[in-house]
Amino acid sequence: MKLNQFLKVITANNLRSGLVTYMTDNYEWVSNLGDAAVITDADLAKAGLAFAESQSDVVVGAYLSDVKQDELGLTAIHFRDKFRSQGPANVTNGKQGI
Amino acid sequence: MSIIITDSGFFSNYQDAKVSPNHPGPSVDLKSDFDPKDITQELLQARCIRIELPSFADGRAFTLAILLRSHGYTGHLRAVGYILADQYTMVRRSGFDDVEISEELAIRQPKKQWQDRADWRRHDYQGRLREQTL
Amino acid sequence: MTTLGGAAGFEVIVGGGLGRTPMIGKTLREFLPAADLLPYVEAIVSVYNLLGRRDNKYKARIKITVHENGIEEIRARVEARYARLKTLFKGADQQLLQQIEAHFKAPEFICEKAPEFDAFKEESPGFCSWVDTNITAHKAEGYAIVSISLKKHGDTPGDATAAQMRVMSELAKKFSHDELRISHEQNVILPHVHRSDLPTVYRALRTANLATANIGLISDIIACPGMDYCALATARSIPIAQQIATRFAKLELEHDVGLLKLKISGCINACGHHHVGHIGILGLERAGVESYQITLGGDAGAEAQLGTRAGPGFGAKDIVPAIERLVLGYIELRADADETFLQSYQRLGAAPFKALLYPKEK
Amino acid sequence: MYHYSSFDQDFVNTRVEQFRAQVARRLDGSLTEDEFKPFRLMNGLYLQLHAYMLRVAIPYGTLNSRQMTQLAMISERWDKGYGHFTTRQNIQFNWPKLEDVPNILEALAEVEMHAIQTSGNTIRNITTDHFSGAAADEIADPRPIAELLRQWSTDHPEFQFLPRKFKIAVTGSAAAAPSPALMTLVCG
Repeated sequence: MKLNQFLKVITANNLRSGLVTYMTDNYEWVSNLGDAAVITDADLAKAGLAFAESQSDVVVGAYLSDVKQDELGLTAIHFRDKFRSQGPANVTNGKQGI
Repeated sequence: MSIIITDSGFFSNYQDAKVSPNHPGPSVDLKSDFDPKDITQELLQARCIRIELPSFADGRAFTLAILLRSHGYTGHLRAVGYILADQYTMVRRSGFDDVEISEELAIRQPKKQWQDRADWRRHDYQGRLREQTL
Repeated sequence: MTTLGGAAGFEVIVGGGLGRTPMIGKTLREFLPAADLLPYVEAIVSVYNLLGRRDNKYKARIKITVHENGIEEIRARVEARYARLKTLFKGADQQLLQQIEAHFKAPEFICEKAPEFDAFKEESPGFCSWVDTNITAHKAEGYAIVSISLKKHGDTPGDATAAQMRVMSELAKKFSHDELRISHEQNVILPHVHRSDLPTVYRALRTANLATANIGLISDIIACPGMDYCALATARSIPIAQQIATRFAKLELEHDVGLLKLKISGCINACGHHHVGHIGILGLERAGVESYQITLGGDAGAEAQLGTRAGPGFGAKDIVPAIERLVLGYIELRADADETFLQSYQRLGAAPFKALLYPKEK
Repeated sequence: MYHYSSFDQDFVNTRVEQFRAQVARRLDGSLTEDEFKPFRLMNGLYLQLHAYMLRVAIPYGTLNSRQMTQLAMISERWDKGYGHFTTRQNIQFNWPKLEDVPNILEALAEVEMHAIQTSGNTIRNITTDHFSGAAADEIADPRPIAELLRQWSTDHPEFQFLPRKFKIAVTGSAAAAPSPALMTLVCG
């Protein structure tokens, strides 16, 4: 499935809470995929990931995740990343309802 | 420059074990993939045997130290390389006399972290099970 | 020589294990005297520590070490190491064992004939089927072993709420000599319940949604957390287990189907033990979507048997209908109502069951 | 039901404080994630898809009512009010926070429980038949042997960094044992 457009977000798990988190435009971390920075350039993605990996006192296991933009907004392309953004299916208190 | 760590703390200019009558052999360095079949009488005469841990997550050196002691080696036994303070108890219990790490690694692992584990005979389930009586 | 309350020693088996390359263990030693347990096990792990592969974590488990070096080579090294280690154990371990055994003295059982609670049976038909499936014979007369099912249809297999844990704790204190067990199939056990207390225990369990009478049935599914929780998973397991259980609850066929171990793993590490399920389901990723392969004929009993793959995987929407075709088809194929799914499979072989799963190819 | 000796209790209490210090060293940066990970795993703490997961040992699957009640409290106080019982006779909490784990381990130690070696490349929780000591066809209760093996394998200096995890099971029931007078010891 060739990506016509290069669209990625930077995601990781928060070191203290372990919860899924996404990097924003101003290099902060949020829990909602919808608020993540959408990166359209490979070099920018590389630089952003390097920055995320340097923040080892904030996040763990940062990686680039493919996303697509459509009328539903921002959604992850791989089903694993979709589940990560939605939370487990069997817990009624929803996505990381803390 | 490397740091030698013993029960009593950090030493940067530690004199290696002096030659003693029953250990006339030279100091020997072993890698973690050393095959116990190669434990010879000559090796057991070594003044000091240094076993290298390429990574703290590679636990073969602990078995090698135990085997050397079990074959009767009474010389100086040193664990060298990538070792963390949290491993000091298991290093000493496996028969090593002390630890040698780089200065750089020692910076991230100040003396206190090693001293916290210098009392390595306490809480020793395995030692307790090998006694004559409980 | 100390005996273990009746057993003289051990048969030592090594190298068994499920996971990505499942293997049946091999006998390392036919007989190990009870007193030599610790030096011998220490010898096994010590040999493994040097011999096990550290270049590839998928080939590092001892079952691969045994497979690659051969059981004879392993035995020679273990016996040599054991000979040296044996001299280091001078008796304290056996003394400790005796002290430990005192902690496990059986509770005082009040062994007198238990009532057949016929009256209660009429009043509560649910109680009858619960006694059929969730009660196991106890060694003391008048007692029973109660299996509490954590597999209520539609729930997450193996999960219990805090409230349910407190109910189980209370029941253990009052009716099971203050003892509970966790089973290998994600259920909880009250090991020593006097039969006269069964109705009271059943009623208490029912109020806490813990009285599902399905131990050993198709809805008593072992499922690993899968991709809902596990970082290593390649597909989800929990929703599949929930859908299969609710489907068969609707069909009201479980008790008729009888003993059927269905186990689901969300990746090839096989934490759901799918290889030894009568029916196993393995969740993988194929072409960017979840795909579920079915294995048949596995058995975790004494004659351990690894299941064989039935054919290509099913999509997330097709796996439950496939299981339904398979089980309904079994009911037609079985010799009589007492022949379990596994027995039918062993009698008939894979072909008729594959035909049920892949009707087009018949 | 095995009850801790003072030796066992001192060991578990010390181990909790050791892990508390390891968490502090990870947070202050003196331990990298790669260095912290094995020690986190050896104390039962995984990082899963959505959150950390703490796997608590239930040795040979045996619990008393006080311990089960404590697990209920833990699930409410530090998790989302539920626990997951596993096929290897453990219980897993799915949403603990890294900084709370030392306190959770302390609460477990209060009722003679722990999460030591439920993960990591070391000898794991020893499992036995879940009907041990009760089953009609059992020749001998293997749980005392499992407890002896648990103590022997706890913090064994030679076996904390094995090539991979090592699992031991002991069965005593006639159904599994090939000949009546033997127990079966399975190493995998």
